[in-house]
This record gives sequence, structure tokens and C-alpha cells, in this order.
Amino acid sequence: MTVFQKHRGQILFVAGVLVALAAGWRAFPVLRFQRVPQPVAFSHKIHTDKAGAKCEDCHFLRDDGAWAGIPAMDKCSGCHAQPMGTSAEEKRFIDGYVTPGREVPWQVYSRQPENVYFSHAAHIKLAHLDCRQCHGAQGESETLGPARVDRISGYSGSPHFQDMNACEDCHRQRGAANSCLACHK
Amino acid sequence: MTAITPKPARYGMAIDLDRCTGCGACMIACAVENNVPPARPEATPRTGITWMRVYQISNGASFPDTRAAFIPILCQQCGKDTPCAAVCPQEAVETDPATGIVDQMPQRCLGCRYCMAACPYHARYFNWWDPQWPAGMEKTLNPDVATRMRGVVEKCNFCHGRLHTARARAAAEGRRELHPGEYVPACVEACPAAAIVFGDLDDPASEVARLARDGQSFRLLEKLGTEPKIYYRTARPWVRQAAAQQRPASEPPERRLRAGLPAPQGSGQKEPAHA
Amino acid sequence: MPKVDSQLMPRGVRRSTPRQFLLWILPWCALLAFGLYGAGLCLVKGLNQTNMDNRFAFGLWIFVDLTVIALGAGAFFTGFLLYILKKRELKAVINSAVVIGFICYSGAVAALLVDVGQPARFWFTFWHPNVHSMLTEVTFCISCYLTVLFIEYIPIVLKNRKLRQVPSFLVFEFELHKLMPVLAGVGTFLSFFHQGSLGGLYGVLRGRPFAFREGFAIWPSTFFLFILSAAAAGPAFILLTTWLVSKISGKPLVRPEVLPLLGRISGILLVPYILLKSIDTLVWIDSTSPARGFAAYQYYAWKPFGPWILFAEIVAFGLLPALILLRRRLRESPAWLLSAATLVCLGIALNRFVFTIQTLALPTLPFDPFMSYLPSWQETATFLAVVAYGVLLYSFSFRYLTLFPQEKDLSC
Amino acid sequence: MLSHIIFLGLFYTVLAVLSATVALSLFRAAQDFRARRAEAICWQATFPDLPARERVCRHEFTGEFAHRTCDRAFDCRECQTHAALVAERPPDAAPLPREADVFGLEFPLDRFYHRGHAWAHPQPDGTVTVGLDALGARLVAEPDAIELPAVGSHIQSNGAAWHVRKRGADVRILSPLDGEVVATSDSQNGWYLTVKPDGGQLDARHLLRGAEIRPWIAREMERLQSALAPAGQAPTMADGGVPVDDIAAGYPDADWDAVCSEIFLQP
Amino acid sequence: MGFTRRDLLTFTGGSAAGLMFTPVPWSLLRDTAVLSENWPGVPQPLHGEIRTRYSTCTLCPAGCGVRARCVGDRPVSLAGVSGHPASRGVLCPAGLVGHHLAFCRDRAAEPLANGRPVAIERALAGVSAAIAACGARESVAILDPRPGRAASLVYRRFLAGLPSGVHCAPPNAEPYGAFGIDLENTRAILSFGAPVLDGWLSPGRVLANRSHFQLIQVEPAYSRTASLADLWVPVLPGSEDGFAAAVARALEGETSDTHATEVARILLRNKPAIAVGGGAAVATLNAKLGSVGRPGGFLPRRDFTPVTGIASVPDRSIGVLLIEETAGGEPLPWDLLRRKLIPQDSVVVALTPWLDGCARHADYVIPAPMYLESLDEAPTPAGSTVAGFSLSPALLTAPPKLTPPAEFVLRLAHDSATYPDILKQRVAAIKKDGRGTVFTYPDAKSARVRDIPDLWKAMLGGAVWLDEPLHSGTVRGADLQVCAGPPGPALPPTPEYPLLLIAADNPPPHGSPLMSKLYRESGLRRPANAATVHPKTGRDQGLEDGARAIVTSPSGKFPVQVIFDAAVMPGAIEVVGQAISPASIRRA
Repeated sequence: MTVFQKHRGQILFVAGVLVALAAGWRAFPVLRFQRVPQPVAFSHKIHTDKAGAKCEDCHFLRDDGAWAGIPAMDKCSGCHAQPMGTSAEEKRFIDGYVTPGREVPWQVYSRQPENVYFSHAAHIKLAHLDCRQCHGAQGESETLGPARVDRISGYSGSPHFQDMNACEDCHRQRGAANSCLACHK
Repeated sequence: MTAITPKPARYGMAIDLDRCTGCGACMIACAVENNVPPARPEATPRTGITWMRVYQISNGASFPDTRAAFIPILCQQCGKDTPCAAVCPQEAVETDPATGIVDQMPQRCLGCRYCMAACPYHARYFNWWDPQWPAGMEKTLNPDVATRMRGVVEKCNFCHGRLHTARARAAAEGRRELHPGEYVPACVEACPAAAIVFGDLDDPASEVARLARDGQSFRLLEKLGTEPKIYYRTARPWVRQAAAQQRPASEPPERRLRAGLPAPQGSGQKEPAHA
Repeated sequence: MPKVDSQLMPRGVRRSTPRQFLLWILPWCALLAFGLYGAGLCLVKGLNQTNMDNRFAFGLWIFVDLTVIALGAGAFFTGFLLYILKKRELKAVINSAVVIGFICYSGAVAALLVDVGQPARFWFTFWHPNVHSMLTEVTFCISCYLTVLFIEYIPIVLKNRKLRQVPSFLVFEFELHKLMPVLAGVGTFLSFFHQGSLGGLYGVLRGRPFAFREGFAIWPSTFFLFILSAAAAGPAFILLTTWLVSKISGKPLVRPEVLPLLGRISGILLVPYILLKSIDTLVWIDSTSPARGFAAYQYYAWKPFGPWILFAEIVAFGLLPALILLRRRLRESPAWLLSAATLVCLGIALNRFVFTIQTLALPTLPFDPFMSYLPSWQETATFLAVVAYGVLLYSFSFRYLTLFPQEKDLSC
Repeated sequence: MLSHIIFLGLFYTVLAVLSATVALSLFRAAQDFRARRAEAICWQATFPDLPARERVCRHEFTGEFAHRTCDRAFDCRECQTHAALVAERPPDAAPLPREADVFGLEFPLDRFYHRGHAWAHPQPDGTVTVGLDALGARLVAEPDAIELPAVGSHIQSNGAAWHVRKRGADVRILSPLDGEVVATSDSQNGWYLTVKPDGGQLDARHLLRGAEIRPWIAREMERLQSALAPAGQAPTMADGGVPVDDIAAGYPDADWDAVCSEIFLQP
Repeated sequence: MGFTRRDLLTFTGGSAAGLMFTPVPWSLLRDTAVLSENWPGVPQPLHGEIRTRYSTCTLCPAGCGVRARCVGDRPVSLAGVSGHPASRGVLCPAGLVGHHLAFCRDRAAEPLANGRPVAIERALAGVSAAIAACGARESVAILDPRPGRAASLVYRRFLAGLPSGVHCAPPNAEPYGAFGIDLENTRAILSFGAPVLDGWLSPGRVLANRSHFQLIQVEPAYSRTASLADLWVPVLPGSEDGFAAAVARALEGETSDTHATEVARILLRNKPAIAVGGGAAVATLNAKLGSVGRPGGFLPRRDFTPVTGIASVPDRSIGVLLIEETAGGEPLPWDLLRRKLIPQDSVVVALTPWLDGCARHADYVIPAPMYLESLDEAPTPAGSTVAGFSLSPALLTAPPKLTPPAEFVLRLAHDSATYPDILKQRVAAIKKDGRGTVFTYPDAKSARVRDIPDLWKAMLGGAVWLDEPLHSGTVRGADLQVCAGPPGPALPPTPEYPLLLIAADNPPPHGSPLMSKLYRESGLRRPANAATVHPKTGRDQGLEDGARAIVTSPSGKFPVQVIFDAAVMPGAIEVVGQAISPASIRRA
């Protein structure tokens, strides 16, 4: 009687466990998210270094405390009405969006659920957080990677995405408001 | 630590029933502000959603001695032993210590409706349907308030969306504290007769605190001991009587009908007491 | 096929022919299918399929849940008497009691899952529990107790004639059965709490002076009343079902002394219940309700919920059966015994009805009307599905499992 | 906070207890198999579920009791009552005639009979042959299948010795003794197993012998007849009493599974 | 040996156990739970920069200032403009949801000829032909719901160019004619059924002054206004004029019935006092009160140009009738209009945003833009003591195929100018006169006209121009012209019509689906099909509460649902928006 015959049961059981672990930790995270590429290969680096743009030029706080977020087309067309460089991507961008005046459907990595009210004003002006704390080094990035969208819930699965526990912990540490509707709407 | 949380407020309302003309502007402004959908054709007065609902009450007398008044009912924001918050099995309801507002979290809500059974004011509403708007009208939704999905409970939260925007504006100016009057719910703003006064009940200087203290104010079902934060005012004794009295054992039919509700089975068509 | 059927049956007991059995279950299957369709509509289209509304936030389902759970209490109480207090005679019905308990609780949980607006969020209660809510207590205890019942059900299944031929099953059953007292203990503990918190569910509604009750510690008086009443009703219901099953199957299932014993237990528990219930009611009328601005007489001014309800609850469905069940002579006569048991069960149903439905029907705001409500066909269908499910599960258990150990010795 | 701890504490304790209970019983079950208690336990679990009429004490046959139900699952080895009775009335040592004809069934008196109709026959070489007695043999006359234990495997008294399938009846023959199977055969040469008994020699205290057999078989025949009788009919035998070689053939429409279970003590 | 079932079970059991230690079950549990947060059934609001834009409400003559909260360009909510001279920062319920009107059903989407879609040119040609075909005795009439607008000027010009053109207005278009009401200084209002607290004049202005005046409501029905009046005098329907006369006598000190004396005493104690609503007797009463041309009374305006009331147009005289209907959708009395038409081959043209109004009777339907969908104008606010004018800039993008009524008439007249041009001219004229002040909404400031460089731009940004008041007392033109009051005394009950039909409530305006929902669910507005009767009356008629019934009156019969209400005058049937007449009710 071989060892396999003798412990057939245990061996098969363990095999099952291993297969499950592999599937759950390796395959699942990949399958779970849909990778949505950005419509335009935008480079923060070029804009900050070459064009000498500052972050606040595009991403700023409005007087009413609302966050401007990603600039709209009129901002882009301000410079890109005509090609500034020679890159094919820029040409594609101008032909595809600037000339027809279409807004670019940017994918936001840290897009919060609709029921979340995130006040950039409070976090910048009062808590003095650094953008990187939530958005990483996006500002220096050469290109924009694809956004990860949960296939079931449709919520952002990008590494920059802060989930509620992260928010709560920070709020708890800093003694900030932590009631539901302090951040939900 | 606590330095960063502003001085807690206790927001409340004083509603002058003698000014209320029953025009319904408050209901409508509320629904617009909070993305309440137009009713389904199947909806009835008992399945529809009206965070704020204006009831008509009457002294029960017959023509020409009859007298009527209007009384807007919204979540009374109970401050003590809040009935709904106490019973929610999964902390979808809580009282915000910073504002005293009773928060309802539709995204956390299981839809068990225990809170609705618990609320003596019937100020909580269940989404019996998925929300629907006529084609194109969904473009007029207020971005500061999330739409609710079918199967959850919702209620007045003093236009929390407006509180958010007010706070954001203050934050943009580097303030943590809000100026009085910087944050006002939609119904208060919309009331043509200025019958609703809103503010911090804990701020002795505030108009609402003054009104709440003066002799003409009362609260609904005060004896339940839930410390509601909505004060009603009237100089008309019968209105105070009709609104604050114990339940009458029987009930003249017009109240039922003016409340837009179908005839109860079994309760019979009762005469007005005197008629 | 008939051969397999007969080989699954316990030996030495007579069962209806496959044909008869088929004829018996077919209508129930049809009812189940119909009910599942109704429930499906509620799940897919939402609760607008029901006749519940913002005032009648709870309807038929909650009433049914409370009732069946009260009736299902027989499982825990019989187990408690048998395994903890070593009341051997009850071995004759324990299996049946367990199955009934399992049916009642699983049925109630199923109905609850249809009843909530967002069933997919059921686990939120476990993940973000509000421990001050009676409903949390109920949810936790019921889900645990359902597990207990399931575990208690396993040995009964494993003792099936075919399954027991697998030695490992039989051995496992044997070992599990040795630990039954533990399970019985846990079950008793859990049932005790959730039967109570089901009462607390309404007793804590300070916004509903009709239901609100002062209490001890965190529990209103209804907490304890519900426990007592459930413990009293449980045995009565087992008594009824046992009698019913033996009538339908046309066979003696338990020794003649067992049913009166159950009746006696029920009666003994009924007495303190009625006593406390009366005291509680008086306290409520005298102080609790008036203190909250509601004179108790108002509640009974609305037709059809007149004062007769109080009388029925306490006297007709409480005192009367208690007296019958405590008199040996009456207890021994089947007619009296059964009618008393029926009264007890009806009394429980009425009591639960009063707390679920009447509480919501009564207005609180002075200018607010009295409400009434009739379930929609989808609601009714869902309820019937639970009934059909119960009948089917019991029929199969009765046919293929040994629910009444004494049967095979009585049958010849 | 405290309430959270108390509440959740209780909840998780309950869960722990439940899972512990199940785990424990699983573990113990495994233990039983390892310690060869499984078969005994099966019989322990089976015996109480047998109808009372199948659990009568052997001393009822010999009239020492008017009515007595066995409370030791037919294991007389530890039974004081049995010991006492045997002590005061030892089974006659006098050699008996080789053959005993009971209602035309041969029950050779040189062997010991188990209540489940297996006999044990000690051999000169110390082994014991095990077979089906005449009644059992007639019930399963031409078996559809026989499942014999592997040579070298161990059997326990009252545990399943081998399996016989006949007309949908799946019969397990209870072993009359504890021991190791040294040889197996189909019934051609009269026995199924040759067993090397534990402790060198056969302990037959719990087996029937001599004078007990006739009354025992008499009762067995009654039970057989009532089992064979279709509901409501008076029990009859094919030929005025003596069972034919293949009873099954005589009762084509009898529920053979029920019949065999009755006789071979299956629940 | 092969892979047995038992092996499979073991393996499955193992993987099940293993899975518990991976994120799979937990994240699936979470995702499915939050799935409903944005499943297809739930629309999500659009986001963008929050802007504030201004306009002026044209739904009714009140001319309220509108502050729109917009996401990008889309208005998401409307509110009043604080400090606005007419509306005092208030919008009425209908105004609050004006931006929903564009999404209502029953919208006219494209030009129709006899119910069939046509190109606008075809419609134009058809109408022109009809006009050309009109003989000398067949007049061409335009029904102008709001005379005194720039558009009205367009109509008048066009009609002047025709052999027989009639510029007419529906009844009550301008209740007080050349006069405004000096609410700010009035101390008592004696109202004969006027809905003083329920949408009368500019609601904001009325409510802002409510604390200064005593309100006496003379009305058979216990209306919302009556319920809040300082004194409610329930009179028999149709006897208002009689009561007015009685009060007039009482003012003279003659003895009269107790109510009238009481009322007279209140009026004398609170001067200046005015009487509003009602008929000729009310005019004389006002004369007695000396409220005409005095502060706190009726003050003349500069901008008034008299318009023929449709009632005074001879019957069977109109060959082509162009009816303008506003988004506010005050229902026009079609029976009255029909009588004015030439029985055969008269052509009716509906210039309307709605399909369910007069469009139902029209040969041509010219879809007009909905409120806030195109640049529009608001003339002098109702009851204002000075002339006024403001623009109503568009906040919504209009669907194609819409033609503003004035635009249509301009094209009929082959005038090259567009409606906006006309408005420009109007504003230019105001600028030229240089009289009066302009209140600009964004900064809530008033400035003299001559101090504003670009009046047009200011107006587009949200502003209202107010003329200088006339020197009070100088009454130009006619005396206080009173609106057509209620009809004469109601006929005595007959066996056939034992009861009296009276108007309960204003008919619900064309409104947002949201508004109608809220009114229906709160029961705040009585449904149009509700007949409210006193329980006693109802039972005498063999009805019970909630029963379906048929109301029959000389002018026809209609189905209703009976509501018992002890507040209703016994012997009366209150039905929403019904003209007073004898009637009977019986169960259906």
C-alpha cells in the first residue's frame, strides 16, 4: 500500500486547500477588477517640468469650497488649441477632443462612491493634508495607468482609493468628526 | 484632540403655526433639495415619500364654527432616547454629537423598518420602489444629496447636503465654526410666510432658542420624553389643544380626509363630536 | 422506486403507500411553488408588491414570524426538560419537537429575508451590530439557535434506515448524541433570550405607548412575558401536532400518558404567565401609559380592537385553558385536552397579533388617523409557502425518519 | 463599549461551543474507528432501535424468565444475570447427538449460534469456522451477491462479519466472535469464514447452544411467518411448516428487505 | 484506482475550507451588498461647478425674481431673490419647481395642423391663408393672457394692420386695470373671495405685509385664506354684492345686519382700508372707503393700456382666433371662447406649450417654449403701484421646433424682427425715458436707470425695472375698474337642483410631477374630482364618505368622489374650480 493510497483522503484535502488559496489570492484579485485605460496618455511630468505648470493651475479649490477636480476641456484647449509638441498622442488628443470640443472621459482613480461627501477644503485648509497622502506621486507620473473598477460594485479599486476604514482611522486619531453623515450624503 | 472639532451645536426649529398658510412650499423645496422622486402612479399617500408633510388639522366644529390650521410634520430630531436610533440593528441611525441631528444612513440600512415602527411622528419613509424621474428630469438632481435605492428607509436630516456645502465654504475660508444663518434647511429658506425659524438651540442668542423658550411654544408628544427639537408655536388655543392634546378617543372624519388618507376600515363614519 | 421508498422507511412501522404519499404532498408542493412565486416577486420587484406602507411598516410576515417562533419554542423547552431536567417521558416526542422547531425557525428566517428591503445586506447586522437594539439580539440568537436546531436535526437524519448502514454516520450520530445536553443547554440559553427579545422588540418602543412597557435592567416586562408564554405554548403545540399527525397517519405514535403530560406542563407554565400578564397590564393601564400622555382606554376605542381583546387574551385564551390543563380529569379526556391546547396556541397568536398589528394600527399624533391593513396576495403567498414548506419537511421526516420512537412498539 | 464586549463575547462563546461540540463528536468518531470501537458502537446504536420482540433475553427460551428484554445488546459476557443463571444451572456437559432437527432444519449441536443466525464452529486447529445457520441459509438461499471481509481483517462479535445481497435486501451478518479472518469461502463447503479467535480460543458465553436452540428457532419461525404474511393475512408456510430450501422463491411478492431485516436483526 | 465520488467530495471540502482563508467570500459578500448603491435602477446626479443664475418667473403675473442654483448650466433648484421688490425673496410652490415643467407630459413638441405634425412654415402659410380669407365681418382676434408686455405690442401692431383685428384678454387678466394696490400702507383688506393669502398678487409681497393689515374674508367656502383671516364672513354664494352694499350702508352709519356692522367697524378702525374682489358694489364700497388714489389704497399706474375683455367681444364674430397660453397654464374658459367664434370655418390657433389646454380645440398648435426655455419677459407685477418690467432669461436648453408666440405673430406679419429684438427695443425705450430704478438680482441693489451703462446686459443678468410712482391722487383715465365679480344671486334651490355648486380651491396649476405628488400624498390640495359636502348634506343625499357620485348642473354633469367635511356650508357642494351654479348630486 503506497503512502498515497494510505493517506489518499488527507492528501486530496490538502490539495483542495492549496488550489483554493492559489485561486483566492492570485487569480481572484485580477479577475475582480476591470482595468479601464485612460482615454489620453497624459503626462503630469511633461506639464510640470516642460510647461512649468503648477498643480494649483488645474487642481484648485473654488471660493465656495468645492474642489475643481480634473480640469475641463476649456482649460486644456487654452494651450492645446494648436499642437504644442510633435507627439502623435497630442495630435490624437487635439483631433479627438479639443477640435470637436468634447470633454475627456478621464478615469478618476480615487473616485468616491456617490453617497460620499469628501470635502477637499476641509482636508487641505483645515487638516493641511498633503495631496500625496491620498493620491500618491500622481503629480510626477510620466503616464496614467489604467483605473481599476470593481466588476460587481462598480467602485474604484485603484491603490490610491481610500476605503472607509482608512478615513475613519485618521479621523479617530485626529479627533475629527466621525459620524456617518459627516462624510456621507 | 477635540480642538479640531468645532463647538457642538444643537440644531432645532420653531414653526409658527399662525403664519403657516398651508401652501406646501416647504414640502416642495424639501423634495427638490433632497432628490425625492415624483411618485409612481401606484404610490398612495401611505407609500409615498414626503420628508416634510403639511397636515391640516381642524377644531372638529361644523360650519360655520369650523376652524382649520396647518401643521408641517418632519423628523422631530428627538434628542433623548431617540426611538429610531435606539432600535436600528446595524447603526444606520445615529445622533450626530456635533449637530444633534438624527442621521439616517440609507447605504447602511437593511430595510427592516423597525425604526418606522418606533417613530411616533411617522416621519420616516421607506423606499417601496426604486426612485424614478421623468426622462430628462434626473438631470435636475441635487449633486449634494445621494439618491436612495429601493428597500431602505430615509427621513429629514435638516438638509445635511446644505450643512456639507456650508462647512466646505467655511473650510475654504479656514473656518471650522459656521456663522449663524450660514446653514439653513431648504424648507426654512422656502417658506413664503417665514413661519419656520432654524438655528442652534444651545446658542442663547439665537432666535430659535428665544422662541423655544417663550410661552407660545410646545412640542408634539412631549410626554414621551424624547426631547424633540422641533418647536411649534401658536396663539390660537384650539390649535395648541388639537396639536398637543392626548389622542381623542374618536375622530371627526374631516381630519382623516384632509390628511389625504383613505378611509380606515372598521372605524366607521363618525359624526363630528357636536354635530 | 417503491422499493427504495420502503427501504428508506424505518422498519416495523406502517406508512402510506407511495401513491397515497404522492397524492398527499402534491397539493403542498403546488402551494409551495405558488408561494415561492409570490416571494420571488417581492424579492425581484421590491416590497411594493406587499400592502405594507410607511405606517404599517410591519405586516403579516412579522406577525407570522413571532407566532411560529413562539410555537416552535416547544423544541427548546422539551429539550430542556428532557436533557437538563431529565424528564425521560418526553423522549417520545423530542425528535418531532426538534423537527417542528427547525421548521418554525427556518421558515421564520426565510420570511424575514424576504421582509427586509435589502436582503443582500443581512450580514451588516453581524458586522456593525447595534447591541442596544432588541432586533440585534433577536437576529444573533435566532441565527445561532437555528444552527443548534440544525445540529440537533442531524442525528435524527443519520438514523434513517439507509443512512445508518454507513458505519461512520452511525458512529458520529452516537458521539453527537452523547453531547446533546450541551446543545440543549445552549439552545435553552439562546431561546430564552430571543423569545424574550422578540417581546422586547415592542416593549422598548417608547414612541408607541400602546406597546411600551417599563422593565427591569435593559429589558421591558414584555421580554419576560414572551419567554413564559412561548414556553407555555411550545408543549401545547407539540401536543397538537402529535395528535394531528397520529390522526392523519391513523396510527398511535406515543403512549397515551405522553400527551396529557405535555398538556400539564403547558398548564403549569400558563398560570404564572397569566398572573404576570395581568399584573403587567394593570401597571400599564394605571401608570405606564398615562405617564406618556395616553389614557389606556383610548387604545380600545377603535373598532374592531375593542376591550374584548384584553379579555380574550387573558381569560378566554389564558385562564380557561390553564384551568382545564391543571385538572387531571379534564386533561385525561382528549376532547378537553385538545381544545385547551388549541386555545393556548390561539392565545399566543392573538397576543403576538396585538403587539405587531394593533400597535401599528393605533395612531400617536392627535391629528393622525387610525389605520388598517390587509396583506396583498404576494404576502399571503409567501406566508403559505412557509406553511407548505413546513408540512412537506415534516411529512418527509415522518415518513423516512423515526420521529416517534414508541411508534414501532405500539404499532403491533 | 462594555455592552459591545458582553454581547459579542456571549455570541462568540456560543459559536465556539457549537463548533466545539461538532468538532469533538467528529474527533471522537474518528477515535472510535481507530480503536476498533466502531462496530461495537454501531451495534450499541442499533440494538435499542430493534423492536422489543427481537430483544428478548435468551433465558426466556429456557423458561427461566416469563418475560425479559436484554439490556446488554446480546452480549452475555459481562451480564451478571446470565453469569448467575449459568452458575446455578450449568449447560449440560453430556455429549449431545451430532444432529438436531428443528422443524426440518438441521442445527448441528456441535456449534454455537449467534442471535443473528451465524454459527461458530471451533476447529481442532484452534481456528473457528463461521457460517449461516439453516434458517439464515434458506432466507438468502442463492444470494445475488456476497461481500466477504479481506483475509487478515479483524471482525468483532455483534459487528458486521460479511454482507449478503438478496432480492434488494442488503443483509449484514453479525459476527459471533472477535478474531482475525484467516480464510474465506463461499458457502460451498458449508462455511464462509475461518477465523483465528482473539485470545486463542472461542469465547462462546454469549452464543446459543443445545437446549436453547429449539425454543429460539420456534420464536424465530413465528417472527418469520408474521414478517412473510402480507398485511392482514394469516401467516402460512409454503409446505405445512417445513421451510423450503429457497423461501424467497416461495414468496415472490414479499418485501424481502423487511423479512431479512427482521430475522438478521437489522433496524 | 480511479477518482471516486468520495475523492471529489474530499477535494471540494478542502477547497471550501481553503477558500475561507482567501478574500473571495468576503469581498464578494461586500460587493453584492453595496451593489444596490449604484445598480441601474438608481439614477445618479450629475456633477460640476455650482453656479448661480438669475431669471424672472413668468408662470403667473406676480413677476417674482428667481435665483437658480445650477450645476454647470443646468438649474437644480430655484429660490426667490431676497430683496426683490415684488416677491420679497419668495417663490410660490409652483415657482419653486418651475424648472421641472419642461419635463412634464402633455408638452406640445411640434407644430400640429388638425392634430397632424406639420412643418412650421406650412402652419404659418395655413394661418396666413385663413387670415387673408377673413371677410370684413369676420374678425381676427388674438387672446393675450398678459396684456402690457412687449409681446402684446407686437400683437396690437399686427392686428392694427388687419381690416378687423381684435386684441382681447381673458376675464380677470387685469383685475384692477390702471391701478395697483398700495399694500405697504393698507391697514385693512375686505376680501370678497379673493385668495389673498393663497397666491394673490405677488404672494411674497402680500405675506411680507400681512402683519400690517386686518384681513376680512367674505366667502362661502372655508378657504385657506378664510382659515387665516382675522375674520371670516361666510355668506351665501352670490350674495357678496349684497353684503358689500350692506357694509357700505353700515359705513354711512345706517343700521345693517350684525356682520356688516362688525365689518364696517373694523374697516373704520383700520384706515386706510380697501375692498378687493367682488363686483360693482365693491367698487362703490371702495369709493365710500375713499381708497382710490390714496396711499394705502388703489394707486394708478402709468403703463396701463386698456384691452377688450373677451366677454365684450360680440358672439359669432371671430374668424381666426390666436390663443396664447402661458406655461403657468391658467385655464381659459373655452365655452366662452367658442361662443365668440363663427360657427363654421373659423380657425383656432393655439400658441401654447401645452397639449391639454386650448390646444385640444385648435386647428393649429404652435408649440411655445416652456418656462425658462427661452428669453421671455415679465410685465408689471400684479398689483404693483408702479409700472415694471423684467426679462426672464432662459436657464434650460429648449428642444427644437418651438416658436415663441410673439415670434409666430411677427412672422405672420412678415416682420423681420425677432422677439428678442422686440425686447431689446422695450429695454432701449426704458433706458431712453431714463425714469425709475433698476433692482439687480445678483447684488440685490437698486440703481437709477440712467446710472446703468448697459441696461440690456443688466436685465439679462437678472433685474427688474420699476417706474417712478405717479404723484399719488392724480387718477388718469377711467375710475377703478372692477373685475367681473361673481354672478348675481344664485337661483333658489329647485327640486331638480336642490344644492349649490361652489368653487372650493383654485384648480391646481400645471405643475411639476413632484409638486402634484406632494400635494396628492399630503392631501394639502383637494383632488380635482373631489366633491366636498357637509356630512349632513351628504347623508341627506343618500351618500357616504368616499362614495363615487355624479354631480349634475345646468351646464352638464361630471363624476366625483364624495368627501365629508363638516367645514362645508350645508346645502353646498365644493368642487375644485367650478363656477357657482345650482346642482344636484347622486351616487354613481
